[in-house]
Amino acid sequence: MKRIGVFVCHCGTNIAGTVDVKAVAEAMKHEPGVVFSTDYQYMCSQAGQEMIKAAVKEHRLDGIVVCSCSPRMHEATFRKTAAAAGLNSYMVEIANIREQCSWVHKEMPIGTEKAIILAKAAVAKVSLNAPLTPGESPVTKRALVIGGGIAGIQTALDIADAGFPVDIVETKPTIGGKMAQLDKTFPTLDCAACILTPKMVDVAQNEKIRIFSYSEVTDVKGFVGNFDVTIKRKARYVNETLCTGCGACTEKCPMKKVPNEFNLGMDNRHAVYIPFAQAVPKVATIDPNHCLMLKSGKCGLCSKVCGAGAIDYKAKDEFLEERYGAIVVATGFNPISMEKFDEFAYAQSKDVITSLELERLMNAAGPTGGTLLRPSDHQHPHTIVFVQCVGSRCEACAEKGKEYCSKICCMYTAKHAMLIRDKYPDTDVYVFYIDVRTPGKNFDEFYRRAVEEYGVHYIKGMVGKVTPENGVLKVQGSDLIDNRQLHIDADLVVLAAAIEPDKSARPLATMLTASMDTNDFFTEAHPKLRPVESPTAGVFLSGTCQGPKDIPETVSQAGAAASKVIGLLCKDKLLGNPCVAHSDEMMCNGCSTCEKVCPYGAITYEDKEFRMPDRTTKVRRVAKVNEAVCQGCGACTVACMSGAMDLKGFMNKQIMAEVDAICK
Amino acid sequence: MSQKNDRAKEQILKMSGVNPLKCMRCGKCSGTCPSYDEMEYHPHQFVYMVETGEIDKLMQSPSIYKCLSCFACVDRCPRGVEPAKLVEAVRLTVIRQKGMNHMTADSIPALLDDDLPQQAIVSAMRKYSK
Amino acid sequence: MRKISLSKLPELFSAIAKTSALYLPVDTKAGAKFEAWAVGKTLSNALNTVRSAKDFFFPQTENLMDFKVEGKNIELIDTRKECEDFVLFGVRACDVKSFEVLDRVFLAEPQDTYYKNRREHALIISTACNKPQETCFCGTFGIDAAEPSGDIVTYRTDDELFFDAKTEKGKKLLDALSSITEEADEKAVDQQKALIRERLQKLPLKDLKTEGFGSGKTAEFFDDPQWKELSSACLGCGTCTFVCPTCQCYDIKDFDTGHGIKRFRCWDSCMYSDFTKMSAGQPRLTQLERFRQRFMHKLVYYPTNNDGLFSCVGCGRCLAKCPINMNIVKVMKALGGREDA
Amino acid sequence: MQEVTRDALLNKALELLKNGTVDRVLGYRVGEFSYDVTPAVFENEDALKKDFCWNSFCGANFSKYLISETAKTEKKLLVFLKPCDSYSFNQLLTEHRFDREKVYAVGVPCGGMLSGKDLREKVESVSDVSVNGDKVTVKTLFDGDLEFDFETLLSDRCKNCKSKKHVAYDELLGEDGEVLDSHRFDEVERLEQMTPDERFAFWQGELSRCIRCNACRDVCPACTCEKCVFDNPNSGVQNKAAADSFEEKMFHIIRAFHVAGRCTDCGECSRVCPQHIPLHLLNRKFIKDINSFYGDYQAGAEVGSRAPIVNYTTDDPEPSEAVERGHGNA
Amino acid sequence: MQVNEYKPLIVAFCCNWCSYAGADLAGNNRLNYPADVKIIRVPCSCRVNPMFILRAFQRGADGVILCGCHPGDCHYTSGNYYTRRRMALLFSMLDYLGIEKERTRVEWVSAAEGAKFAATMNDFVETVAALGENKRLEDLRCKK
Repeated sequence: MKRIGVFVCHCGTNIAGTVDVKAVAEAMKHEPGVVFSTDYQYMCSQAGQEMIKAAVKEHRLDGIVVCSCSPRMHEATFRKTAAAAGLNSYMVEIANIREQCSWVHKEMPIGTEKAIILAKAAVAKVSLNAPLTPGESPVTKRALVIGGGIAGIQTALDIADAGFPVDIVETKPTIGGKMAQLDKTFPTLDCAACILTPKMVDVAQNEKIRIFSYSEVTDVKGFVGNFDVTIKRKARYVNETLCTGCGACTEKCPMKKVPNEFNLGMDNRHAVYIPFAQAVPKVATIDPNHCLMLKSGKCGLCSKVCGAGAIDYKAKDEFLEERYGAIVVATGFNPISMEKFDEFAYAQSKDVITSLELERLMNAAGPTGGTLLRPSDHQHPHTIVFVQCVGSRCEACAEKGKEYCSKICCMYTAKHAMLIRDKYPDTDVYVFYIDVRTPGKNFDEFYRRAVEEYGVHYIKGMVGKVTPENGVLKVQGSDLIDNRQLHIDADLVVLAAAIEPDKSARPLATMLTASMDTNDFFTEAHPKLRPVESPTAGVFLSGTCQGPKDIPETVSQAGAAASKVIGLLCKDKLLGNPCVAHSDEMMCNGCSTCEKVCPYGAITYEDKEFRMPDRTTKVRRVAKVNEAVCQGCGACTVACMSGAMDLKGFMNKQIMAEVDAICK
Repeated sequence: MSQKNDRAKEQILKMSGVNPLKCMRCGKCSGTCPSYDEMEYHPHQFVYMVETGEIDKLMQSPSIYKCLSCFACVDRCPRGVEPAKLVEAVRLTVIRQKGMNHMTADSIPALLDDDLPQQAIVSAMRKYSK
Repeated sequence: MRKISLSKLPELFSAIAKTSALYLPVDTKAGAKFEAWAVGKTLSNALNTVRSAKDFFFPQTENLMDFKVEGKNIELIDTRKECEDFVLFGVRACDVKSFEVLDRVFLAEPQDTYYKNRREHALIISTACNKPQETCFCGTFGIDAAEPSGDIVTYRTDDELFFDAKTEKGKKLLDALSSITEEADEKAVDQQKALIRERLQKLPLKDLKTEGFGSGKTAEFFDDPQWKELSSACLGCGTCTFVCPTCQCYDIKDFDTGHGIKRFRCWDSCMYSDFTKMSAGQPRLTQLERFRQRFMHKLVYYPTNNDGLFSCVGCGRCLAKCPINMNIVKVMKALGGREDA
Repeated sequence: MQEVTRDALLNKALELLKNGTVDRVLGYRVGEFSYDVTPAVFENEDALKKDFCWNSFCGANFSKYLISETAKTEKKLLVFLKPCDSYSFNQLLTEHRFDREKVYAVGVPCGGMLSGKDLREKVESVSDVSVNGDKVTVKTLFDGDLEFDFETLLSDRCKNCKSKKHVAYDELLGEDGEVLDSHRFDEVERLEQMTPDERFAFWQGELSRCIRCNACRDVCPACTCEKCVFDNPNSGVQNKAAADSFEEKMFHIIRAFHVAGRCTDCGECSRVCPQHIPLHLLNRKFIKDINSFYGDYQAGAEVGSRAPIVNYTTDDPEPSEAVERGHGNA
Repeated sequence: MQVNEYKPLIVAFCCNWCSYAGADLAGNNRLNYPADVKIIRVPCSCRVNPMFILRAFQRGADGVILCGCHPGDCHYTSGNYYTRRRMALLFSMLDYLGIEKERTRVEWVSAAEGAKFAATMNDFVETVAALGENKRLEDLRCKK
C-alpha cells in the first residue's frame, strides 16, 4: 500500500470560501493509503511547497495529492516539488477543487462534499500511479528539406544560418520552383528573379547546404530525431561535379524541339539542357526521353564538345541513405489542368492561357523576350480578358476544380492587369471577378491602383463561354451589377487557374505518416497553436504544401518552420512525454487494429518468439509503440480488444479507480 | 419591399431540389446563358429571387418560357446550384396553379415550321402545357 | 403408496406450496427449467431440465460474507441465514444421484455449512423416467431410472401420478397431502417400471461400461496418447461443467462495491485457463491437461477418494450441449470401457 | 441438403494428401449419433477414411481452429470452408491471426445446416437422422419415424444466410453461390420498433439466462484474444459468473462492442448458447448500425479492409443523431 | 435544502485540451452548475473506453457525459472522430437494450466555451434528474 500525503489548498478564500478545507483534509485522513493530510493557505507558494517536501521526508510519502486549482495551472509546479523532494514527479495527482468546485458552487456543504469526492478520486488514482520516466532519444543534427522552391530555399537558409547542415531534395534539375518562373511580384512589383536568384546563389554557396537536385525521396523510416531517408538521385547523364555549366553541349545538341517546361511548353529546348540561366546547380541534364544517344545510341555530340568530360551516358539512378533529425515538407503547388474547362476553350485556342503562362510571356527570359505577344500569331493583343476563380471555389465539379479559394489569384491578376496597362496603354483589360479578395498589407491599395490609376475594367460577374472565331476570342460573360450580358471580342484570355498541391505530396505523406486533408494539403498539428508542424513529430510544413499562400506568407512560414527545426536540432536528446501507450506483449494479438487508429504512426509490429507457459516456444506478431513518436492520446487503448494496450499515466485501472471513487 | 411568397418558395425548392444558398453570386450562369437577352430575369436572378421569395414576379415573367432548358447554366455552375431547374420549377408552378397552358394544341399548327424536328414539338408541348 | 389424478396436479402443488416453497420443472422458451411454483405454472413434460438441480444446493453464485469498509475500518458481516424448507419436485434419477456425489464433497469434514443448510431443508420428490433419451446412460453408473431415490418417488402414468415415500420426511409430507391423494396399489407402478426398463434396454448407450475406470487407475490413463486427439477440438468453454449435475468446483472472489466488499463464490470450470490460477500460474497449462482433468476427475480421481463412486450420473446434458460435441461418452469409448473391453 | 457429398470431400482430401499439397486435414469426425460431429484434424489417409464425415450437421465454423492449428506445426493444413466460414477466414487474415501460407482452403457449397441441439428440442429420443433431398427422416427410439421438410429444421442462422458466395478459397468444389438478400435485420428492426420498456424487458429476460459458460466467446471466430478482458484480473472487469444482472449486460455489451466491425455474422454464438440467448441480435444491431451510419460494410468480405469502427469521416453522424437513426427514425 | 431531494450522480469525462479547459473557464467565470457533476480528466475523448461508462453506471452513476474538442479541432487531430463513431455505436446499443438514451451524451466543448460547458451540465443534470435513478444499468450490490 502506498503512503499518500494529501495537501489541501485554501487559495486564500478562493477555495476556502466555499469549501471547508479543514474538513476535506480531515476526511482524507481516513482514506486507505493516506498517511498524512493537511491544509494550507497557498500550496503553490514557496512555503507551501516546502511543506510538501518536508512531509514527503517526514512521512516517507510515495504519493502526493494536492487539492487545489486546475492541474492545467499548477500540475507542473507540484511535479517539480515532488522531484525536489526525491519523488518521481509523476507520483502527483491534482484534485481540481477550485475551477471545478469552489468557483462553480455556492454553498459550503455542497462544495465541501464534492471536494472530498474529488480528493478521493485523486487518492484512488495516485494509489495506482507508477513512476514514469520520459524516454530519451538522440537527435541527429541535420535537417532535410523536401522541395527547393522559395519555401524550401528560405527554410534551408534559415536552418543553415543557425549552424545546422541541411539537405534540399528537389525533383527538378534546378532549385527555384514556381517563383523562378514568375516575372514580377505583388504588391511591390519587384522582379522575382532579382529577389530569388541571390537566395539561390546563397544556397549554392552555403557550406552547410547540400542540394540534391533531380532527386526524390523514396523511403522514410524512423521518427523524430532519427529519420532514415532514402533519396533517389535520378541519372542526369552529366557528372554534376565535373560540369561547369558552360552550355556548349546544349548549343550542339541536335534535338532542338523538346517542349521547354520552364516556359510551360511555349518554346523549345534541347535534349541536353540547363533549365534557365540562373539555374542552381548550374549543370546540364540530359533528357533521356529525347536524347538520341540514349534512345538509339547514335549521336554523342554533347560528349564530344564537353571540355570537362562530364557527359556520362551510362549513368544510373543512385540511392542515398541519410539520417536526419527533422524533415521539412515544401513540396509546393501546381496550377490545375485547364483541359477539362471546355467553356473557356483552353484546349482549342492557343490564345487562352493561364496566368502562369502569362508570367512567362511577360518575362524578359521568356519565349517572347518579354514582349507581350499572342501565342497564336505573335501579334500584340489589344483586348485582354482575365477570368478569375477558374476551378477555385468550385464545389460542383470535383473532377475539374477545387472547393477552396486559391488565395493568390486576385492579387496576381491585379498585378498582370496593371503591368499590361502600364506597358501597353492601348490595351483594354477586363477582369471578370466573383469577389476581389485582398487581405494583406498594401494589398487592397494595390488592387485599387489597378482600377483607379491604370483603368483596368473590373466586372462583377463570370465568363460563361469563350468561343474562338476567326482569330478572335468571343467572350460571353455576365455583368451582374449592370445586369446585362457582355460580349467582348478579346485577343487574349487569361485564366486564373486554381492551384493544387504537387502530386508528389500524397505518396510522401504516406511515407512520413503525416496526415493530409481531402485536398491533399498537409494538415498542420493545430491551426493556431502549431501551424507549421505536422501532427507527426519532427515533420514540419513550409509553403503551399500546407495550403494556398502567396510569397510573403510562404517566406514567413518557411522561417517559422526553420525556427521550429532549429529548436529541435539544438537539443542533444529528446525527452518524450512519458504518458505514452504501452502494449503488453503477452496479451497482444498483433491484429493491427491499434495501428489503424494511431494518428502518428507510432505503432509497428514485429514477430517475436515467446516462451509459452507450457514450455514450448511460439512466434507471435505483437505491437510495439515507439515512445518517441506516441503523443499519448489513447485512441489505441480503446481500439485494442484484449486490453493489451494501455496508456501510462491514464491507465485503465486508474481511470476506473477514479470512476469508482466518484460513484461511491 | 418585395412581395414574398414563402409557400411558393418552399414548393419550388422542393420541386427543383435546388439549394439557392449554395450560390456564391458569380454570375457564370448568366454569363453562359444563350437566351440571356431574351429574358427579363436572368438565370442568376432566378436563384436570387427564389432565395428572397420573389416568386410571383418570376411567375408573371415571360422569362420562364424563354429558357431553352439547354442546361448550360447547370453544367457550368461551380457550386452545383442548377438554375435551370428553378426556371423549370417556376414554370411548372405556373402551369399547375393556373391550369393555364402557355400554348394549346389548337394554336400549334399556326406556329409550326417545317424545319422543326418532331421531337422539339413534342418537348415543347410537354414544357408549355399541362 | 398414494396417487392423484393428473388433472388435480394444480391442487397438489398449491397444497405443497402452502407449507413450503415448491420448485418444479416448467417449460420456457429455452427448455425446461426449475422454477418456483405459482398458480398457473404447469409441470414440464421434458425429460430433464437444461440446468441441473444442483443449483438448489450449490448455486452458481453465492454471497459468503460481507465486509463493510469505512475509511480504514473493516467490519465483517455474516450474511448467512437459516434456509427455509423447500420441496424439489420432479427430480430425475440421475440428478438425485448427483446429490450424493455433491454430498461427499460438501458434507465431508469440514462441512460446507452453506451447502448443508440448504440440503437439510430440502425435500426431494423424484420422478421415474418414462421416456429416456438417446443421450441417457445413467445405467452405466448403476442408476435405475425406473427406481430413483428421493424422499418421495413418483411414477407417472397416462392419467395418474403415484407417490411412494422413501423417508420419514417424505412420509410426513405425503401424510399431510392425504386429503387430496388417494390410496393406490403397486400394480400400476410395477407396470410402469416394467415399461421403463423395457425402454432402457433400447437405449443406444445401454452397453457403455465403467470397467477399467475407477479407483486407483490414474497411471493407466494419465499418459494415454488419445487425450491429444480427444481434446484437440475443445474450445475451453465451460458449458459441460455448468450443465453438469456433479461438477462442484468453485472460485471465491471479492467484489468491491465501493463501500465494502462482498465475498462470494461462484462456479468455476476446470476447462478455463484461469482455473485454480495461483501466483505461479495455472497448474494445467494446456487445454489437453484441462480436458484430461475433467474426465479423469469424473472417472478416476473422484472414485479413488469416494469408495469407487463415479462422479458422472449419465444425465446426458453435456452430450446435448457441447458446442463441438465432445463428451464423456466419447472419452470413455476411446479410452476403454467399450462393450467389448 | 448438401450439394457436395462426403465422398467428394473425402476424395479431394485424399487427393491433396497424396499429391503433397497438404499434410493434414481439418474436417469433421463422426460422432455417436448422426448429429454430433466433432471438428478434428486428420493426419493420414486411414484416419480420414475411417472417421471423416460430411453431412447436414457439419455447421461449426472451422476458421478459428486455424489459429491454433497453424501455430502448432509448419505442415500444411487443408480446410473446408463453407461460404460463411470463408468470411471469418478473411477476417482472421485481416487481423494477421494465422499464416495463410500454411493453409489450403477448399470452398464447399452449403445448402444450409441443421442443428442437433434444435432438432432434439423438436423430437424426443432421436436415434438416427437421414436427409433425402428436401426431406429429413428422423428415426426415434419410441415414437417411430418422423418426416420433416428440410426447411423447417434448418438452423436459425441458416434461415437468414447472408451469402452462399465464398470470399476465400484456393479451390472450389461445386458451384459458387451469390450474396443473398437475407432479411437478417428484420428481427433487429422488430426490436427497434418496441418501446424502450419492452426492449429492456426483452433483453433482461434473455440475458438473465446467461450462465457465463463463455461458449459464445470461445466459439466466436472474432474473439481470438490471447487473453480476454473478462479473464484478465488486471482488466478491472474480470468476472467468472454474473452475480448481478449488470454483469450479464456488461459482458454481452462489451463482447458485442469488441467484435463490432469484425463480426462476420456467422451465428456461432447463438448456435452454441446452451441457454438459447439470441446473441446474434446484439452483433447484428452493430452491423446494421454500422451499415446505416457509415455505409455498408461486411466484415471478412475482403482481406485487409479497414473496419468502420477504426475509421472516420469528418461528417459522421453525432451520437445523439445516431441513436435516433438506430431506431429507424431517420 | 430538501432532505429527500433526488440528486443524480453525473460522471463527466473531459478531454484535457478542450473540454477540461472549458470546465476550468466555466470556473474562472463563476458559471454555476450542479455539484452532481464530477469530472474525470482524460487526455482525449478517444481515451474513454465503453467499459468506463458501464463501470460508472454499475457503481451508481445516473448519467455519463463525454466532452471533447469539436470535430476537426482535436489536439490529436482525429481522436474525437473515433470517439464519435464509438459512442454512436455504443449509445445506439444501450438504447437497443432499453436503457434510457438520455443518460448518455457526447458534447463538444472547446476551451473557450465555458458558458457552453456550464449550460450543457445544467441541462444534462436536469434531463437525468427527470429520469430518476438509474435502474436499468445498476448493480444492486453497489447500492448503499
